[in-house]
Amino acid sequence: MMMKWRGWALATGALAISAMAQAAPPSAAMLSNACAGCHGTNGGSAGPTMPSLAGQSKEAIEIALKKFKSGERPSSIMGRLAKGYSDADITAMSVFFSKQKLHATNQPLDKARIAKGASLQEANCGRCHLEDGKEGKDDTPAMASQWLPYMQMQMADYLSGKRKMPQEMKEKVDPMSKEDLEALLHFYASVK
Amino acid sequence: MNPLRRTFLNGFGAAGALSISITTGLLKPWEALAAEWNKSAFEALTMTDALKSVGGAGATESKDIQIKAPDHAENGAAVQLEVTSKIAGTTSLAIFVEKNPRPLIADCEFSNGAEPYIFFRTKMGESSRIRVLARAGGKTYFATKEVSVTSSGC
Amino acid sequence: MTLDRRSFLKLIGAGAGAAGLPLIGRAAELMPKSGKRVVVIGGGYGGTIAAKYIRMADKSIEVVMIERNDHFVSCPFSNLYIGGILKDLNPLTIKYDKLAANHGVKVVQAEVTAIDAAAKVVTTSKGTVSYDRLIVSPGIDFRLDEIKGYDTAAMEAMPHAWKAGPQTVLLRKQLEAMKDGGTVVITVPLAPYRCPPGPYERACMVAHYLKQSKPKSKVVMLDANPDITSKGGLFKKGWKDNYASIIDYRPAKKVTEVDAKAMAVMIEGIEEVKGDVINIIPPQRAGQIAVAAGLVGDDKNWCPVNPTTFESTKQAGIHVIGDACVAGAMPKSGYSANSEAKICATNVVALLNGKETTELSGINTCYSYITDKDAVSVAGVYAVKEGKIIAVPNSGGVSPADFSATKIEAIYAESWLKNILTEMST
Amino acid sequence: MAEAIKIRATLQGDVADVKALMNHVMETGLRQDPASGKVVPAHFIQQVIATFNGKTVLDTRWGPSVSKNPILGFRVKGARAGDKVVIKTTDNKGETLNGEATVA
Repeated sequence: MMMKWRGWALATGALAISAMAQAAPPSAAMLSNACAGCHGTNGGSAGPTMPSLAGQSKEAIEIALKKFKSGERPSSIMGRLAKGYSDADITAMSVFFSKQKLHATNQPLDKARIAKGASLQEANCGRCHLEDGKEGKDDTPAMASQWLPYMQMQMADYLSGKRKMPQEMKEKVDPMSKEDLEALLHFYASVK
Repeated sequence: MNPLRRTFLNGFGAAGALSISITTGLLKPWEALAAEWNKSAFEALTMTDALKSVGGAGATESKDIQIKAPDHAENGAAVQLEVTSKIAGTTSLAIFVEKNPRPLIADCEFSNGAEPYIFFRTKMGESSRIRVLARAGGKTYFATKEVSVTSSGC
Repeated sequence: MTLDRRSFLKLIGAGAGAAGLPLIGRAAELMPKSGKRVVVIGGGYGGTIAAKYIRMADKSIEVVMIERNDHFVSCPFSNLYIGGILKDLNPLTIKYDKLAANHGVKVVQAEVTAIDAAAKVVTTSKGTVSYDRLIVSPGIDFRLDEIKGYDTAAMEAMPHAWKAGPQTVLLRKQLEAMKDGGTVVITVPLAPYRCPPGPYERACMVAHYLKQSKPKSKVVMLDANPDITSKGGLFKKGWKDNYASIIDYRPAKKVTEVDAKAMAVMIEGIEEVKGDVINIIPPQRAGQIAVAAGLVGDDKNWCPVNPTTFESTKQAGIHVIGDACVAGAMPKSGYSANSEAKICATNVVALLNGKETTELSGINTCYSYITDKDAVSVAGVYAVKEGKIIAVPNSGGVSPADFSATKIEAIYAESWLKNILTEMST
Repeated sequence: MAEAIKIRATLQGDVADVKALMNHVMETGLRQDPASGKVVPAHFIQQVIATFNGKTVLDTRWGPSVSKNPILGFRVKGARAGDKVVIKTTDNKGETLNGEATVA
């Protein structure tokens, strides 16, 4: 058996020594489970202002966490938490959540807006938000079935400049009305 | 003020000058007190220095000094201490927390029927030994007790 | 050790003679065990999650969760009910039916009366249940001997409301019945106690209610601690901005005695403070069953555990999580209990399967409301270093001191509650 | 200014058991203010003198480690009901606190 000797000198009880000597470093599941209190079991959120992480791409989560850690992306507590993890930890968590099934939400949505959003998506956003938002190009997050209130809060941050929009997104978003954007978000939220 | 106390608190020498200052009006009463408050003892950073400053370096260990304190204090902000000396003729008690940044916590002189007993609460920065020094009949005695402090963070 | 016959009889409670022996035996076995079984005591923030995550990790392990109530009421957010922001406790209440159905956790509603660590048997009011590993998540009980006069009768006059449920409702009713111009006294024990920022959030919520409905009233807070235990700067600002004329905070004031008839508390048995509504938050320790089972440490109050597996250092095969355990830097909070439960579950599964255990990685997040629309938070990431659970350096911390995020944090806090209760109940 | 010292003196046989409660910050001078990052200046009681009917029974000197809002207990033999207890404290800034009670 492989033994890890760190902590040996300071451990006191026999139990503590034996268990520590055998413990493997935190696994992806160990790291990720801790997030589930706020993001739901396996990253499927039940709270409308906290995003589901389940089924997001590894790249999307990884970039988001790194930007939280550096402060580039505004946050309330995510910045404080992300600073507690190494880049390797972040990658491990990103892989863990990317392997989960996309979380289906049930939320009250406006039918007319969904229809309008569907047509706008096709023409404007489809090049990056692939498959009706079920997938994303590179680090583009999956939008399908995401919580509407969460997406509205993020859009507000984009529009106020707090969160920086990627150039391609900015070109599409700038000409759109608030009503258009709202319709788009209803559409994404409706995709199962 | 009794001469033993002088030795205990200040070492020799300071007393005379102090009373002159008061009578000549050079010092206001509280300044006199500040001067009398044993600065070198209370500000000593090590147990050895603090002990020396109160003349307790050569004390004998005694089971007749009782220290009532928790074995395990959950919170170092207020650790309850109750100290009693059963040594006949005890006139003063000095209390130390050995690992505090300033080990000397209190020293107390009893007179006119006061029993050599004191009850108060002290801050403890970490687990430490409590040391109590008693003075009786011109001799010094000591006792110690270990108190572990487990402070939890949030 | 050998026992002579007489001491043996005395030990098992037999009186007259050996004739009584066969009848005495232990209570009937409630559910015979076939394969590997984990028993979880307590269906709160820790117990539900431990039960669920063991089943998620290994369906071959049978999990029996024993809880005395058929439902659970969350302490987090119960201050909002006391402040009149929540109209009832329904949003804070969970049941266990979905946890049982979705994950095959066997939920037994019974009172645990004893734990036999050597025989690996738990005795409940309904019969015995044997286990291979036991997880104890009993929450807290009160050290009533440290407040003279605070007995079960006094609790009706001066509620603690520190276990959510009828006591929470009682405190709210007393506030509603109080005349304008009255004084509400809230007493805080020396740390450690369940939910470090909880008493100060409660002061905010009570003051919020008084400000709206009984503006001539006051809150006197008698805190045994020398200063606010958690989020100190934020609470001080919150009080100054919103409740400067209402909250009178008095630190280092330890209440040692109460007089329920006179509606008075005594500080150190010397200084009397009277109130129209008095909320006594008593000193605490691990839940009674943990004390009875010999799981508490030298301090006689809290349960020391291995920082990887949360296995008791007092009794092999028994793990302690949540408020009852000593988890180093992880505070006694609902989210910590949730995080500890998962760490414990992962390692209990490993131990039962003879696999390598995994080192801890934990989180705490905790929101406190200042007003109905403002909340502040504290967050932390935890790891093990040199055998101790520590906060990862340069991470975690509290909300911005300028209150620039309080509105948005109040919004996030609601989702926090929704998610954590959903995790426990589905 | 903090309120006066609160005292309770109870007779047990011929011994008066005295407990006193004082309002004082007992600032060590070693603590950093978390908001400003500056060291909070020392402010603590240095001397407590207790008298029974005018005679000094206890003269105690304190360092800054005595807990905030201190409690002090002591015992005086040969006391009688009605004896007047006076306690006076002086801190490192020269500020004083006073309290008195009657043995009961």
